[in-house]
Amino acid sequence: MAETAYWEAIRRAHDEEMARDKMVIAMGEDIGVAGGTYKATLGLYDKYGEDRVIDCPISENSYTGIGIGASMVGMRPIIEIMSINFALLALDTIVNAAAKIRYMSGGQLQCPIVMRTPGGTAHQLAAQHSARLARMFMSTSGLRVVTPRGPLDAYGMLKSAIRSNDPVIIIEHEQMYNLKEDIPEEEFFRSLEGAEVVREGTDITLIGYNYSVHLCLEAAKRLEADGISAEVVDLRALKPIDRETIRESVEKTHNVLVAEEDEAPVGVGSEIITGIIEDCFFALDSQPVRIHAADVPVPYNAKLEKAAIPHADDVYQGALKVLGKI
Amino acid sequence: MAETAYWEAIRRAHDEEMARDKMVIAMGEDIGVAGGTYKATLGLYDKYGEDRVIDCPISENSYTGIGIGASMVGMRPIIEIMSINFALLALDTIVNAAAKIRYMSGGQLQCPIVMRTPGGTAHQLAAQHSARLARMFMSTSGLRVVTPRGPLDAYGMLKSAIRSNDPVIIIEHEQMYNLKEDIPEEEFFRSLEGAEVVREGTDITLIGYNYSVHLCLEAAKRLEADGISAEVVDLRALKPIDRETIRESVEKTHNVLVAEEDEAPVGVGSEIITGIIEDCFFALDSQPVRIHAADVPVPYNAKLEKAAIPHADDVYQGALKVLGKI
Amino acid sequence: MKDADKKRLLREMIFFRRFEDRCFEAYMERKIGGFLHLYSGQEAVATGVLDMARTGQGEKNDYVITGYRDHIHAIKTGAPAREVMAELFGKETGSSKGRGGSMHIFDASQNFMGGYALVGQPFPLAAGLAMGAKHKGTDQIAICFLGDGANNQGTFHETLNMASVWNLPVLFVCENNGYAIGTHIDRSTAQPEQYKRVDTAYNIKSSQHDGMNIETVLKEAKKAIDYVRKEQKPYFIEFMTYRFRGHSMSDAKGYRTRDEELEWEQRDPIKNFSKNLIKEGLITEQDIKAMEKEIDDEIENDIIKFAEESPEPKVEELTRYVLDDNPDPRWVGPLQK
Amino acid sequence: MKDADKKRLLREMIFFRRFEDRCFEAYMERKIGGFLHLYSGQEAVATGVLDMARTGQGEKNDYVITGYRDHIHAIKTGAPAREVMAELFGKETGSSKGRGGSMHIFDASQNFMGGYALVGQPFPLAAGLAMGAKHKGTDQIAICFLGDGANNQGTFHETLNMASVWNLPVLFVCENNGYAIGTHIDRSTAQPEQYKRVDTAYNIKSSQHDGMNIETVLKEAKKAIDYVRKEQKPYFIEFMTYRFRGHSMSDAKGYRTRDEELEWEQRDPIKNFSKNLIKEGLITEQDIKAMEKEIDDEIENDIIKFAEESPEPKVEELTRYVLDDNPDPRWVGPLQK
Ligand SMILES: Cc1ncc(C[n+]2csc(CCOP(=O)(O)OP(=O)(O)O)c2C)c(N)n1
Ligand SMILES: Cc1ncc(C[n+]2csc(CCOP(=O)(O)OP(=O)(O)O)c2C)c(N)n1
Ligand SMILES: [Mg+2]
Ligand SMILES: [Mg+2]
Repeated sequence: MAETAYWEAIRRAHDEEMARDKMVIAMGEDIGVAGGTYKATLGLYDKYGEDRVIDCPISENSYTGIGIGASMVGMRPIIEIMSINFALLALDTIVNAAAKIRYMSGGQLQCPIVMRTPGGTAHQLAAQHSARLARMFMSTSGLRVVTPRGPLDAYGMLKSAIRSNDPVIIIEHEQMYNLKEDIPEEEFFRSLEGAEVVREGTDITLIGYNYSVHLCLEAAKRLEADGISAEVVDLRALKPIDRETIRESVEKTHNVLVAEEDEAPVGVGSEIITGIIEDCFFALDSQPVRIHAADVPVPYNAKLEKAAIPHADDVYQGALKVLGKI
Repeated sequence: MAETAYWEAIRRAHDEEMARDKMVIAMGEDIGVAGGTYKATLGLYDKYGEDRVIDCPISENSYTGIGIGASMVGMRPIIEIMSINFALLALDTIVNAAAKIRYMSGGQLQCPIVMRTPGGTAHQLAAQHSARLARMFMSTSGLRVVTPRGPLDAYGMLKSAIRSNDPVIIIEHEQMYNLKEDIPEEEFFRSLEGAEVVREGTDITLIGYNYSVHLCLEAAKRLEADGISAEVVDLRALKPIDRETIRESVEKTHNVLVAEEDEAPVGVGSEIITGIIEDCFFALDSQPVRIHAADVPVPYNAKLEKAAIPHADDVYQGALKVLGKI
Repeated sequence: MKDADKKRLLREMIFFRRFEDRCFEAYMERKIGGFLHLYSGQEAVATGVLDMARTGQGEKNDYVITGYRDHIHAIKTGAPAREVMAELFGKETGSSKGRGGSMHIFDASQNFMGGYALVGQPFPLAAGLAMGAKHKGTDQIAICFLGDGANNQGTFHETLNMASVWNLPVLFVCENNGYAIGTHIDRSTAQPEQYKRVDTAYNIKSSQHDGMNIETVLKEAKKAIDYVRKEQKPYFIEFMTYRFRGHSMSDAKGYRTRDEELEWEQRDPIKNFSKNLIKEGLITEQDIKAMEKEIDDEIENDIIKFAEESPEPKVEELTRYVLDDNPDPRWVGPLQK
Repeated sequence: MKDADKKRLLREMIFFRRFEDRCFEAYMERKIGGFLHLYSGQEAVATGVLDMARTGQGEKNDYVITGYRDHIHAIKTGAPAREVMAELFGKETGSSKGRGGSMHIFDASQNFMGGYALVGQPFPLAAGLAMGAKHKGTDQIAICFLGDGANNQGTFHETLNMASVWNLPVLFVCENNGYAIGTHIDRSTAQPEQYKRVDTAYNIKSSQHDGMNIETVLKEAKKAIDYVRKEQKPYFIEFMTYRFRGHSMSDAKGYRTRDEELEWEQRDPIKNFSKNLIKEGLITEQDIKAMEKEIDDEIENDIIKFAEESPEPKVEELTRYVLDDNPDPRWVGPLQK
């Protein structure tokens, strides 16, 4: 085991896969000479050369499209979009091309690209740099969408994503790149499917993904102090969603809260709650609650920003509400 | 009253507003000389000239952006995107610019554009021409999203949208342009907010929007023959959603189904159901059900296509399921 | 060019014209659904360019990609015509197993990498195919056919820039037929001479030629393809052409004059090439008549028959091909602790 | 140019440099958050161009729009410097009421139409502003500042084409500082001479000039602005310049050599203009020292003080400005039967 930061985990997965298979390449803005905004490709330009660690012009739509084209003939591009906000520029080629080519061609072709991008609010980056957008990808047939909550998944899911034959969107988070965790030194993979119970509990299920798992874990600690045993489920994958694990947990705790960082309405929270209603309506002892960001563009001012996005305390309060304690 | 087709209603709204205010212009591909793919601007090029009915090159992102820029200085552009599939190319300027400029500027500027576009499956147009995508717009703060179900709203909501100071996305439907209805000959407006009970009933609430309202109405007729009284609610606006009207209806019927044409997961259906869970969980006598398209890119073959999208019969069967009759 | 080649090319072009005519009929008979964009009038371009490309070698072929007006490009690249027709009929035996339809013909076995409905979307995909070929060290090139209208998309700019900076072996073939649906190029495009948009702006070699004359197309395409393959650099070639039919089936052609149409009909690539071959004494009017008869028989008795008689996809297979059918359990199996 | 103007321009540029320096400090003191992109080194461009634009007339000003490196463009267009600083401090008195921050300065009263964080997004917005001006029949023009990196976005291509076809009065000002964050232009751009990307390709007049010399900028900008206003056509002007600081605060500048930096520092627009004015006998070293002192005092005692002392937005107003505050009830009121 070695203590590894989130960004180092991503870098390690790149490095191992590029060393193994020369069809694996990395593409993105400032990922080469500069080593990547979040250092995900640090040093790889020197190691693998400019044909495999490709600095791209500011042309998100087309370099993503070029990656997709290359993937159709066997390459395995890992495309970094510097911020999920810029991914909207590439949405046509992701949603209308990568996600549909296998289907439209009757299974003859595939687009095994990986697109990595940080989604989420950081500190006062304002409306055009604080998008979350998980919802836009998870609602597209033909994509896989995963949201590693820490270095273990950041490494293991990227490894799996590179080898998967489907287009995989990996949503990272600007506030997690320095998060550290002990991870095995030998190679391993983490499934691109399946939610995970990251904390067992009996009174209420708190469901999160990506950064919001950490809000749930923090809230769970506070709830414990109040004598409430919270189970925390990390969705891990937003497409497909592991409804089975959610159902099992809800049938155990009978109470549920979903924490998403995205602005409601229409997103992870509503989908999870609806899935629960469909799968285990009668197991519920209380009204499910979703915690989400305010329905506003994210403001610059720090206090407004804080008010716009969810925090551990919101999850904590929400859980008390579910349980009728406030 | 005059019998009017959906496309004629849109055309009439354009015409009246352009006659009234020279700041109102229309932009889009083939809308001028050719009169528009669905005839929404037929004859207006001759009447108002090429500076006000502007044929655009195939540059969705930038002509939408030009419309937005023009709207910031007082113009009122009505932008036609020929098919919602192409709107993904313009998503950056809509979501990152139009929706956020008022907020980012602290209320100094506004973007009173209207974007009209047909979303929905028609007949065998295949995966790249059958997107629905309501979900992508209704989840964006700073936008208004409306979905006229017939000529009355098509005319009245477009009139209101043009005069509204907010960016309004109007989602039409390729299968509705020839739908006819009697509408008043004198000028009128229809609100950009508010759901509408389009059929009263007592046993179950069927919720639809745009084309799916018609599926609900058809199902309601069949249910009536079975002795079941179905209320049909047309959402009309997807952003903001009128949760009050939904709540009232559900508190009356205690049973609910939502019909959306979009592929689940994550969309209108999940949002509506979650809203109901939040607003009137304890009024429910049964598990809410959502009817939606299959989670696949839309196939070309007619039978596969039929299997991929929802029909009135699915709504009918779904309602029976809600009521425990099957 | 050998005489036999001339006759073969004439036959091919006639076949392509009649194939599209038959599609028109089948559409009227409601055998074909969706949008249908026919290639009549432009045959010399795809026929000439692809005759000079590497085809007939399966996965060693050059990569070909285009828009929605794709039947002929697919067939000329190597897709069996009966499978293309079966696709239009929505059959399981179709090029794309009935999932794609007219706008989305694919034949991966021949490196025909698809028809796409989003105007401008193929530009970057094509550059990516070229990047793949180059990376693998084969000497394949990518050939990207696109219309004059498509060149106004941002992807044109972004892709040409990267193709040039990265020296990608991709040939951009602009089929300039003067219209994007009903909008004339002069009303949409600041520089209507497409080849002038790329040389200085992207440091990409480019040229413009008559696209109604198969011999010109062959000659110029050969030079361009050789350049791309040898120099491992992009090239942009523009062919001036015209579509004889409407943009798609619903098009009333109100945006262009009968005079203009007649002028271009004078330049019909098939009529003129026929005349030349007759003049050269290679073929007679009667030979051509016989050829046409033979083609019509083939279309009817083989191609249409195959399409008609083929089975439809099974509804139970609706969700097949959304994702990888058989993924490795390590990447999508149950989570290891 | 009048002597008074020269002195005024020198003072302005010094002010702009010190303003940005003070922002740097305030960022280190954590008074400013988010991303902060400073303009040091490029002052001659915005100062020169906007000095020739129509400003100081409120809503009759020319429209100005740019990217995220926008403080100086805003101030020179007419936004009060204290409001810009208050914005950076996230205050209710800020240019954008604390909602926008450094990358999103707006001052509608001066037609400063905003700074945008999405690279390339302002191109079409600028053309739209120009369309609005033209439509209203005023003789305002739109001025769009953008970097060399932005020119690789599809919006550049799409917008320049439409601006040309529709004859929109928009001046595109390319501030070519050779880098997009850490990527040198030669590694991202097939035609690094930006002005050559537009003339033939879009039929737009263009030219390239020294952006480190305020007198050159003034002269060339005047010609370009006059052309755009009079001909009601777009123009593309490129200024060669350099940023003295990193791309943003987190930038270690590892991608460029100290030699290159020193070379450009020799061309510092403020130092050289100062030298010239001293040589011309218009000003002395001491005058400049005094000027700097005065500026620093103003920044500290007026601007920073204002920013510090201003109130923050009220949290209860979080959802204000998402939509129109007071829409007509006919469009958003209860449904009429
Ligand atoms: C992104 C996008 N925008 C618009 C359309 C609608 N559309 C289909 S074909 C076409 C015209 C394309 O013209 P051109 O590229 O010249 O090709 P041609 O049809 O002449 O062969 C348009 C606008 C589309 N399919 N995709
Ligand atoms: C659409 C988009 N892609 C990428 C970025 C990240 N980014 C911010 S500034 C920048 C470089 C822009 O370079 P240039 O246009 O030359 O302007 P400069 O910073 O040199 O003034 C990049 C890539 C962004 N903000 N928006
Ligand atoms: Mg054309
Ligand atoms: Mg730059």
